[in-house]
Amino acid sequence: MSIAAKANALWEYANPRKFLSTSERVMPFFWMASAVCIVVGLVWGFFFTPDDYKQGSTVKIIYLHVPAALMAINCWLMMLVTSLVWLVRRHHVSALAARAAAPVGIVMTLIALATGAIWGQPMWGTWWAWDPRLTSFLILFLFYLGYVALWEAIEDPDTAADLTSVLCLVGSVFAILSRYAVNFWNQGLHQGASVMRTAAVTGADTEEKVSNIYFYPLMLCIVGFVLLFIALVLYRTGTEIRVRRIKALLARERVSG
Amino acid sequence: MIALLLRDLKLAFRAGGGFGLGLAFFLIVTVLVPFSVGPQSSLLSTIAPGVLWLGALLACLLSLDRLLALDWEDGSLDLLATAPLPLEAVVTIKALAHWLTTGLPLVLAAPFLGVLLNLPVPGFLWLVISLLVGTPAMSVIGTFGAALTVGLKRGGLLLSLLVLPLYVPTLIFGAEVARRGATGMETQTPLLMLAGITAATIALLPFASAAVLRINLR
Amino acid sequence: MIALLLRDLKLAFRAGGGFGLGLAFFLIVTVLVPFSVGPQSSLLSTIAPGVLWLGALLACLLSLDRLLALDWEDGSLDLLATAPLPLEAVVTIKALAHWLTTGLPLVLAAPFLGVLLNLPVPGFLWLVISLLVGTPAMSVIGTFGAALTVGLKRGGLLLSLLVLPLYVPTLIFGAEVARRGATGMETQTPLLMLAGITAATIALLPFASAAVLRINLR
Amino acid sequence: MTLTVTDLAIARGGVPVLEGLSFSLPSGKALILRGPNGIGKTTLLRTLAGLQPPLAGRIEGAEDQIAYASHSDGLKPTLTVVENLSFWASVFGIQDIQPALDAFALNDLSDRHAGNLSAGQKRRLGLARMLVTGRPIWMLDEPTVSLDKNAVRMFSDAVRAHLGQGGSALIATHIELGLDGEVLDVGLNKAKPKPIDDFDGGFL
Amino acid sequence: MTLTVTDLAIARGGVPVLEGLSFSLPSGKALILRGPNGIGKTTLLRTLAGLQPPLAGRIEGAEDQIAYASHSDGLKPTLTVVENLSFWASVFGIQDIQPALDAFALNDLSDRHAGNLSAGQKRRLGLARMLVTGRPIWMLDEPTVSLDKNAVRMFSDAVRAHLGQGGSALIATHIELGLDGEVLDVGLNKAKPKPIDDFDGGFL
Amino acid sequence: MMPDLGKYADTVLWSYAASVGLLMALIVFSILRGRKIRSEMEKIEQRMTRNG
Ligand code: HEM
Ligand SMILES: Nc1ncnc2c1ncn2[C@@H]1O[C@H](COP(=O)(O)OP(=O)(O)OP(=O)(O)O)[C@@H](O)[C@H]1O
Ligand SMILES: Nc1ncnc2c1ncn2[C@@H]1O[C@H](COP(=O)(O)OP(=O)(O)OP(=O)(O)O)[C@@H](O)[C@H]1O
Ligand SMILES: [Mg+2]
Ligand SMILES: [Mg+2]
Repeated sequence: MSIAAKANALWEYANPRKFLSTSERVMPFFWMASAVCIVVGLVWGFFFTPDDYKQGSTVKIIYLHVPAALMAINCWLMMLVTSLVWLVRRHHVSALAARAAAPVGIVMTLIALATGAIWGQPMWGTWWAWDPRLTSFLILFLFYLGYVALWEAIEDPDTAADLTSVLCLVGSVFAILSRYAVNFWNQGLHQGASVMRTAAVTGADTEEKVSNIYFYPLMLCIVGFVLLFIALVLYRTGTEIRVRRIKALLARERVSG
Repeated sequence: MIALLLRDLKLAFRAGGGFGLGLAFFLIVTVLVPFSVGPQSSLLSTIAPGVLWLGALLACLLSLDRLLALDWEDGSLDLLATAPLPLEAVVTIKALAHWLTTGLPLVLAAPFLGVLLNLPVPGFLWLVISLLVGTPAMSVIGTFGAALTVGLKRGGLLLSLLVLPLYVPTLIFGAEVARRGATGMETQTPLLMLAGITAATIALLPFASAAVLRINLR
Repeated sequence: MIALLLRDLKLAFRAGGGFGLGLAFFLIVTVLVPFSVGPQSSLLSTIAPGVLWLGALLACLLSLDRLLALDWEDGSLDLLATAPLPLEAVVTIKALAHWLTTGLPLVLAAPFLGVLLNLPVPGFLWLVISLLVGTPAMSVIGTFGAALTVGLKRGGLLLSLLVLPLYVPTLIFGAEVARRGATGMETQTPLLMLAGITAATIALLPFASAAVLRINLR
Repeated sequence: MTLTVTDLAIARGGVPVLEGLSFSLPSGKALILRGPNGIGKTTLLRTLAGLQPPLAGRIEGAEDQIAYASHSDGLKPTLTVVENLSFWASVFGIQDIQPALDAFALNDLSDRHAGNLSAGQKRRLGLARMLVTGRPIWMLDEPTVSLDKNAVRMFSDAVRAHLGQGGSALIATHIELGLDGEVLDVGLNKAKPKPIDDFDGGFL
Repeated sequence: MTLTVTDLAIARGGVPVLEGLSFSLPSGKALILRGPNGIGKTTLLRTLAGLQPPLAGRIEGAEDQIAYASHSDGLKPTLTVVENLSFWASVFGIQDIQPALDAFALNDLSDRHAGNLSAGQKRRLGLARMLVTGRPIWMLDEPTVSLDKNAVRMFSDAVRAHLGQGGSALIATHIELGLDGEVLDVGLNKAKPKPIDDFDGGFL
Repeated sequence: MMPDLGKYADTVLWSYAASVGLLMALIVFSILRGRKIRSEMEKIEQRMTRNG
């Protein structure tokens, strides 16, 4: 198959019926795999890793905090991509997937915020500090809220999809701007991003690296969260498709009846 | 009467009905304060009780303009005035519905926002108490203001202008309770004053609101 | 195009048209701050630049919901969309009219309100400059929000929710300029950033606003 | 149950518009109000409904007897047809909205949001509201605006049924409704400006 | 200058309402649009005016030729009659509003605020707006709502004059206007639902 | 079995409880709503194919 043909085959899944049947088939795998990864990762991390010399047993929070934080951002990215697809190709499934993902993103953001706040109490002596990373998460949370509120407020589904997509686009630009603004405004307390730095992975001995003992269970949890996210979004997109279909059917009944 | 209350609550919860948006505004004002005054936590915790009270007041204020104006625009208010319900009951129920959909959520959300502003620990209880006692007065006073401005196209900001001075006593005593509570001082006197204001407005203002509304309708 | 601008200005100045109400709101927020955080003048002068910026932002925000909604309700927007004016021009002019009737008065009033809050002397100049550079961005971003929510019955508070996160960068840099100015620090970097944001939003956002408006009209 | 109006004068926006109006509306009768645009028909109906005080004259038998339908319908766009109607029914203490739905063929639309109705459908809902008030005197301000022929017929049937049950109706309209009722042309009662230097009682 | 519509299908709120519409409207002619409440007349006019995209079909000769008057009049209550009218005139690049004032007898009202007009006076002002657009194709949605007989006559005179100057008009109405024009009953073009389990392309 | 969490036991347990609680709430809510919607759709589809 040529690349173009493959790309075309991909667009086929934008057909609601095809999407439903395919997702029904693959979803069990995602549910199972995510459950396995998360449970193994958490059990490993919780029961079988030592305490940190500085942070004590609180390091165990990292297995929830970091995956949730990553997914909170990635979820917005996914919504950005699907919104663009909707605006350009007008595949309904794409817009509905963005709608389905937003609440998941909200919950991920909430988990990151909650675990961070609980963690901050012993480490920094405060539940909340206006650290740039925390602040930008709060802003992200507001963006999610506005996005969902806009979806809820508009009745016509296509109009809602169009408007929320534009909001997602414009919002992304402003989210990045805010990130820089916040950085400029306050230099913070929060840990730098070391999981994703090569130094951490290759085990070079920097102060901030997450040592390998913590690294493997953490990786497992991250993978688990990604799989869980996929499963949830597939499932919820199916629900949104059906909601949309119900709406259309009822409207049709009205017209003909 | 129950029908009217239920309808107003239903309308508030429907899409675009405005429930939770007062809350969102409260959240956002609180979030913006550190951006504007800077992130030092000692400064923030000093001003926290005042900012939270001010934020709640503004959130309340902003939701006032939909309190009566929507019913005015689509003619419902004319029809209600000719219906077998005294106008005093109508404005009281409107105020109650406003409090249930705006004031109460603000009270419940305040402690969480207190965390963001590093509110000192003893302050939380007093913040909630003062808001719980103060917000009903804000709804009732707000209904009066809404009744005054109901005939005007987009009276929104004029409404704020009229109502804000009326809010001053409530704000002063309410914020005083919260501030004293946060610093561990005695709170009884301002709390009593606050409760007195609330009780008096609830007992008397609906009559003024109904009278004003009657004038505006003709 | 001029006709539209003139009409919008005329409407704003007419009774109930909303001119000066943003200003009044700004005044009242500033006046209420001492009531809520307490009257110590050192505390007030520390938070003065931030409070003034926040007050200006809220005043701007509150006047947004009449920016397009009135024209929508009485059908003018439908008619404008079928008139020989590109919708991009319409939204730009609307934003300009909003700035002239809301943003500009705020800039001019800010120094007087600064006095009320004991703003340090070097702060006045920088406050005015930062507001002058920042308020146009607020009008343009606000127009985008208004276009997004125009079809919704009283989208007022939803509008605030959507627009406020978009205001964050402007607020941060603007308040930073004012704060640094008040304490005699270097202001160039944040001022440049602020100007950059304003320029970029003015150049780009009207296209998004027009697109969104077109969607809402259909 | 007769509505009696004696020597009524009314004003709008501080300007007298009609004066010397006298008529009575006994039960079982309809009165059609006619007159050119801007003469004061809407103002008259608002005054009778008790929304504004008359300048002079007496209105008897109106207190709590009137159901008023103005140019706008008092519908909430986010409530469904049934919700809108049952709200008004319970305000007026009526239980059953089914007859009202039937009379204006709203059963098919019953779960639609009022905001998504066409102009004529909205109007039908607004008129159905009259049936759930249980009030004997109907005051209708241009009730058939936007209605198609079929809906106009539903409307006149509803009015006739109401009259048959001892109700009465005062209808301001510019078009022919096919109802037989007396016609009251208020064009003749246009308020005459008072002599200009009579500056005593008021300013007019 | 002929408006040609071929096999048009339109939808409102995501639901197809009319389909298979074809007609043409040459200059100098009026076309009267009829059909029961809720059939889709307003939707059709909005589509032709370019406010919403059609589902299918072609519209030719509409671009920048259409002046549209909807159910609502687009008047600012705080502007006077003359201010309202001259605003629209300058948007469309017309200088002289006097003919429009004359045609609808608005000279006496010219300094009144639009918000203080009666229902029929507002409507007259809304119709006068058509005269200051300078556009050849008028699309009018129930133009004579609230108008008295006299005003209806002014309106049909204005339309006739417009047709005489080579313009054309498409008028949705439920009542008789006394204009001679072809009648287009869209009741026959009601969209038929597609077979039920066609879930592929869209959701219907 | 239970590891010794030291003086931070509260902190760690609360964050686990909060996170797992939120996740579970999301999953349960999604599935309940999905079930409801699915059966609703099937009901409507059946009704409509029966009626034509
Ligand atoms: C309350 C809000 C908090 C939020 C929103 C938050 C957000 C984040 C984010 C987004 C990451 C991912 C960074 C990355 O890998 O790119 C992260 C990682 C991390 N956070 Fe937090 N955080 C919060 C509080 C805290 C607290 C209080 C602590 C502990 C003192 C903490 C410790 C960590 C650690 C150790 C990492 C891993 C850093 C790494 O090696 O990548 N966080 N947090
Ligand atoms: N809100 C108002 N303020 C001041 N004057 C008004 C107001 N509304 C209407 N008027 C004026 O009062 C007079 C009577 O208006 P009214 O609405 O009663 O007329 P109407 O007979 O109902 O006319 P129509 O048939 O056009 O509805 C008119 O001259 C009108 O211009
Ligand atoms: N905003 C809306 N959202 C969804 N559906 C709508 C909306 N407005 C109208 N409809 C529906 O679309 C269909 C067509 O409405 P339209 O307003 O075009 O009818 P119309 O022919 O103009 O009727 P009328 O003579 O009553 O004005 C109707 O069934 C109506 O219920
Ligand atoms: Mg009238
Ligand atoms: Mg119509």
